[in-house]
Amino acid sequence: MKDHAVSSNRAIQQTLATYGGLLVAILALLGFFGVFAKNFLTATTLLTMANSIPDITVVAVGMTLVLIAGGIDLSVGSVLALSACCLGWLMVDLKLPLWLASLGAIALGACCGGLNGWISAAFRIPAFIVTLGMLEIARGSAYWITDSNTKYVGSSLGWFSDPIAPLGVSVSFLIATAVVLAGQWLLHQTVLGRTAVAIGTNAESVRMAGIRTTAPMVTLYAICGGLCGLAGMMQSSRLSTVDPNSGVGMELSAIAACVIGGTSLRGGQGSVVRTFFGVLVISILQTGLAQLGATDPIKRIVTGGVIILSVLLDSLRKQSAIR
Amino acid sequence: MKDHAVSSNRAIQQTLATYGGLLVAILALLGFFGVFAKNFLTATTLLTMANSIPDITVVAVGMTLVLIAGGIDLSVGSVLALSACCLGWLMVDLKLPLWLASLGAIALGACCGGLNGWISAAFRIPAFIVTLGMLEIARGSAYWITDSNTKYVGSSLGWFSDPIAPLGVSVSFLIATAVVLAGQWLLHQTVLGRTAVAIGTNAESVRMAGIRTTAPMVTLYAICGGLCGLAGMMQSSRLSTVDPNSGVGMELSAIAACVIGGTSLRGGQGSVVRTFFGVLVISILQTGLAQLGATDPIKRIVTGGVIILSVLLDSLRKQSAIR
Amino acid sequence: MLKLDSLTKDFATRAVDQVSLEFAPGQVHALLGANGAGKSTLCKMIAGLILPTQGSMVLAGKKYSPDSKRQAQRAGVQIVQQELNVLETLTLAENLFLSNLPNRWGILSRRTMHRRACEILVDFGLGDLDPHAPASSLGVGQQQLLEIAANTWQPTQVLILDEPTAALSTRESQRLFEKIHFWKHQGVAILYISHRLAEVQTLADRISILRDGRLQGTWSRGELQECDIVAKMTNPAKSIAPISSILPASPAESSRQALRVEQLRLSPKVQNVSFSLRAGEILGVAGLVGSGRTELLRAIFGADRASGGSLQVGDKPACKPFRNPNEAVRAGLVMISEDRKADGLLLTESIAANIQLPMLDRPGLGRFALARTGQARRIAETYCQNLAIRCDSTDQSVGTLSGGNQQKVVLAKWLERDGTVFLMDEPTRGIDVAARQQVYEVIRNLAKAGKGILVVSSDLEELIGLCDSIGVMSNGRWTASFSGPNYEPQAILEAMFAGYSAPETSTPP
Amino acid sequence: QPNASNTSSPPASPDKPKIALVMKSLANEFFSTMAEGAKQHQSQNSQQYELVVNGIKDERDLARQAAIIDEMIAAKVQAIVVAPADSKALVPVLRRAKLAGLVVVNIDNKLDEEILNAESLSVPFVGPNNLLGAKSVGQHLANSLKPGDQVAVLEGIRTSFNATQRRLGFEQAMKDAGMQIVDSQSANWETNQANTIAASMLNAHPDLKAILAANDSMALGAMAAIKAANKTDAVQVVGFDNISAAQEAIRQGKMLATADQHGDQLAVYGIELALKLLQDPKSLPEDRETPVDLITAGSLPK
Ligand SMILES: Nc1ncnc2c1ncn2[C@@H]1O[C@H](COP(=O)(O)OP(=O)(O)OP(=O)(O)O)[C@@H](O)[C@H]1O
Ligand SMILES: Nc1ncnc2c1ncn2[C@@H]1O[C@H](COP(=O)(O)OP(=O)(O)OP(=O)(O)O)[C@@H](O)[C@H]1O
Ligand SMILES: [Mg+2]
Ligand SMILES: [Mg+2]
Repeated sequence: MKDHAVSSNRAIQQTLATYGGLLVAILALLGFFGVFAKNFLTATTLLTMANSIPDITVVAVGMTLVLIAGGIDLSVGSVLALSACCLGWLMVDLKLPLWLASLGAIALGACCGGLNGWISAAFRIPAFIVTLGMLEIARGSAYWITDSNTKYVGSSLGWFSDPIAPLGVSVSFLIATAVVLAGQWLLHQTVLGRTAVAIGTNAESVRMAGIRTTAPMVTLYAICGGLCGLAGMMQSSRLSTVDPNSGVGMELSAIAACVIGGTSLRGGQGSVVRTFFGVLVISILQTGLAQLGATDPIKRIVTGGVIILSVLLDSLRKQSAIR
Repeated sequence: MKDHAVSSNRAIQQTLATYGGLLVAILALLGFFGVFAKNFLTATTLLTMANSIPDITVVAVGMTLVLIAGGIDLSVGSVLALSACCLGWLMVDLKLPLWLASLGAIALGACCGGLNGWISAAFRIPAFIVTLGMLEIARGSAYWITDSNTKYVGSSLGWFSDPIAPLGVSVSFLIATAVVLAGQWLLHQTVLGRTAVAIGTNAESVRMAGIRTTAPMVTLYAICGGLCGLAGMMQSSRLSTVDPNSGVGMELSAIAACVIGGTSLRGGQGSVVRTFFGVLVISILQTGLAQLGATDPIKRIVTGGVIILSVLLDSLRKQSAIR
Repeated sequence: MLKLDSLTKDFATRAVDQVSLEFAPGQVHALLGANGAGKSTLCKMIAGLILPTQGSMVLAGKKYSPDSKRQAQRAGVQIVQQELNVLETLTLAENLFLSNLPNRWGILSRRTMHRRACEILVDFGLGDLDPHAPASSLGVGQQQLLEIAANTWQPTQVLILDEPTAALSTRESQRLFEKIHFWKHQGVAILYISHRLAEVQTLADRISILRDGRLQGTWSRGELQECDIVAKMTNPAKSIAPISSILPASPAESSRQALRVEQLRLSPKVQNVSFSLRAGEILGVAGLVGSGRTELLRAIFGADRASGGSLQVGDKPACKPFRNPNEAVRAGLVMISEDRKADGLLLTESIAANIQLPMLDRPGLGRFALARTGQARRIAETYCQNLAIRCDSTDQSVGTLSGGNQQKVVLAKWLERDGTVFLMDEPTRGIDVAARQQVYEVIRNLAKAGKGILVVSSDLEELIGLCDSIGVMSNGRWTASFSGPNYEPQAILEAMFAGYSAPETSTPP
Repeated sequence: QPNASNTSSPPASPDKPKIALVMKSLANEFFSTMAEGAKQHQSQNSQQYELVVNGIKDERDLARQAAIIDEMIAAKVQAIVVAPADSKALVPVLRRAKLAGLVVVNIDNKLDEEILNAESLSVPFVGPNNLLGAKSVGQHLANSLKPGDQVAVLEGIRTSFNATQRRLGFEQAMKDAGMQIVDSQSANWETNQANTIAASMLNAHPDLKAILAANDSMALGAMAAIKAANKTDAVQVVGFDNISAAQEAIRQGKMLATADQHGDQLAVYGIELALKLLQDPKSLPEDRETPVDLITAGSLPK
């Protein structure tokens, strides 16, 4: 009995050690805006926030997987836009049924991602440059298939992002949560996940151990691309529109969420759940500042400051814990 | 005599091996656009191009130094804008003499850079996140000091970017060339440069060799920041305006130039001169596509493709050289 | 079983030159040679890690030309490489099974993995470690054992062990030898590389010697004496006195203190260690793998922040332990670290740049001062000659040197930097017999010049031969001190185990 | 409907409505002027209403603008005055605002009629006619050119409605006056990109007589390119928006004309309409076209 209590106590401590810094940051932000912004700490605001983060959450999960394996994907925003535009084209112009169109969009995202992974892994080219190229290519293609126009897709996708009556959260949000959990599971409980961590730690050693690295990298990038496609669907359904300009700059927000969550850009370290907390930090900050009606300069300065501070605090906490 | 010939022959071979791939890419692009774009291979066009690249060149040199030391600076574009705005404010509002205002702008850039370096090195925080924060902070500050207004500074700075009569190139271009050479010299001949390479290769080994890593990193980031300030001056003088929105997305172009030039994002490897060639690749591409009057989708798809291809070819060439 | 036919590998120069060899099942075949002779290169070709330039191989009657380690593994050839490849973010269990994670449909079977990992760890004498612990918590010796375990738990036909004992102490080596006997009886052909001739003599059924990439011949057990082997390895032939005979000239007479350590603590692995080191003295530190010797040195050097205690360097007043290596180096300490790959070398940089590294932060040298690379190159050339570093030029990147030569670069780097106290963690790790003598010579000369020298080594014979006195670490405590030149190895061994047999009772002095 | 929203609003200020002004990028001078005008109006009428101003980082970030509107609904404002970053994508979220009982007024960039119909929504619009504004700028330019002269257009971000309107306005004016448009590329509203593209245009078409830029920032970039090519007297530039830097350039004779949409008043008109609708929910909302004035050296105060 006593043993059990001790071990659960230890589990709590460990959880606190893992998530503590981030939870404190999130609570501090909530508290701050709760005090200074009217109507911030209300169910409506929190639900609104919940329903507006699925897309970035899903993208950040994909990014986490890629970062942990020592890669990076700068093309997430463009691939999101391309998938969304493809979805619009399939639904509106080709009049395909929704499920087929969605499948097509996600598959297109996965292909873009897989291509990223294949080129960078098979030819040993820095992922940064490959995905930067893909950023341009996918964005260009998105303009091309939509003729640089936003396209109205109507409400056929609406159910995807409309709040479910009794819960208040949308299907998208539930899916995003599922993706987070699945991502964490993938990372810890599957061969692919452990291989990803290994490759991120030291790709050369992994090759020395006789393990092929190309196939897992392609799979991981394809997952990331597919998740961008899913995020594109989520965004389109929320706006009832597909927009070739969507997701501009998303790569930086996604990476910021990952790094705030403690994922290392050198690979080998990271956690999907913590990335989710990183997303929360960023979106609480955005929403709070918007509700305060802060001016643009202040918004940006504060955002920058909080990003640095949250990581700084976490690092100081860890250093003091070591001593 | 013969010995001499052999050794100079070897030097040529080595130069070709180092710069060959890039030179081929540049010539191919020039050839292509020369054939397909009207008036492309003319002195005017080439000089126009030369006079429009100083700012990105200078920024890319700073970025190369930081990347080689294993860091990264995402804030270059914002710091450029902030310095430019500060310059405008000092010159127009405070009516300071040009040299003092320029000094102030460059110093401000160096401070921003130094701060980046200090926070990331002293607290061991990923440079990515620190400079991402600085990106937001500097941009916000730029809006703040200009009230989000573009400011016309007239021709008081004009001499800086006007073509010098007999040469056809501007003072800016000459300065940029000097910066490239100085950067290469710094990297190879000075203690700071060697330390930077060492830190980028294996920071732990450097620390265990009893060498301080914080001070050199701060210096390098400060140099990068100062160069952004200089680039800000160049851009303002070229456009006769200071614009808080200038330099958006510049970090990606600068990094792309570095990587096309063979600088490794993992640190420890790179060359300033090759970065300059990387800048040339990108700017020839941009100018050529604009002269062809290509549409935006095509521009982006081609740019992405060429970025990937140029690195791919270089990598294939190297791999075949090894075998 | 495995036949090599004129196997050749060219880098900038020829590393392996037309080697034809045959390995028989159930035999231990030792491969000897000086540093850079091409042993590791030959092994890498057999294990599919690099492609031969020429030549062919036949395995069990079939043509065998692996182009990846994976293929070699499938064919039944396993290698434990000289350089460690442990992935520090993964757990011990995951490292063990990395190439073959137990799974169903891609989902890990953690319980199976854990159970089998426990068995294997116990089997390799790592039973007290938690298979869930991250590999980053292991010292180099333990990592070496883990690496051996990871590559040998699967049944194989041919097993290559490239200097497996370089970082192991007596107890662990002994256990490894038992395993080798076991594999031998299972009919595994074992290719064994080591610079410790004594263990080769007892273990090997056959001995092949390489020199400058060429095979000098193959002999059976007992055909060669130690001195013959050394003569065949080196060029021009050198004769080597056994370590035991190269005793210190005389215990240093100086009473000047070089370093005094008081109650140094680095939880959890170093507990209240105190000792002092005189100028001109060579003090050895013996201990088992994991006894905390490396941690002791790191704490003294400021590489890890000590949690308590004090230090006194020379006749300066006692001070708090250093907070970083920079302070230590400024105070006159230098440290040759154990893990050259992780924190000793810049692998992609040139030999010259590596030797120059510690000189980049001398006081009085401005940041924009010229780096004087030409001078660095000349200095490097001198060391290449003095320490017999085998290289094409001083511009060759250190990562392409052989293991032993890399270690010599580490030595050269600190000799050039110079200091008053030398901390050396396994200074001869991977260095061949002949060069080892040179290194001893160098160490002895340093002592003569009045430096204080602290040597950690897992090779007890080496310590006994080299040191003026020996301290023993056991389980994080300084359990005994002995003074030379006449040591009782048995007493030292007992002291090495003391901290484990009587936990928490023996308080440090 | 408005009643419902009133009861759910905080009782502390039951009669002082809160209006949210949701803009495009506040980083753009035009919109920051707009916000400034609105804030001034609020401070003069501070007993009448409260104001929250929000913008997005980048004019392309539709998702964020939609999210801001959702957040404003959650923050329980009574009215939203919005300058949509996209004329289609914002309709669904504005419908949500309507359903929540908010008054919605559309300014600057008109929402797409078709989609408003599809979503069965009516939103009053207050704003300028960009097409006519651009046309008048083009006509003024044409006065100083000869028919058959070569001109080039720098377009804004192609997806933006205003960009299209301005381009069409320029094109109509040029066609009417018989000019020849030899090149038309998008410089994404940016000065530096406009500079690169304009320089290329000048090289590719040495006989170019004028560049029509869809906003003043791009016009500044084009001016710099012209100066660098030493063609200051040969090539004319016109812009749109009347930002202060452009005024300076027009005074110095480096730029021919621009158009003023009275940004500072635009938001105020929208707010006034919203206040009217709040007070009298039954009144029929009406679209209102705001003036666009041609600005030339003559019309600027010295
Ligand atoms: N990748 C490489 N590029 C160039 N030269 C190499 C490379 N790898 C090995 N060499 C050279 O090949 C030679 C043989 O090296 P090898 O590692 O096989 O020596 P070794 O016999 O294992 O020595 P040691 O006992 O020190 O481990 C050395 O001179 C080394 O410098
Ligand atoms: N970073 C670390 N965190 C926690 N424990 C560590 C760390 N590094 C090493 N240890 C522990 O310290 C102990 C000593 O390590 P190590 O094996 O290096 O000791 P050693 O006496 O130097 O032995 P050897 O040099 O033979 O390997 C090990 O048991 C290891 O678990
Ligand atoms: Mg070797
Ligand atoms: Mg050790």
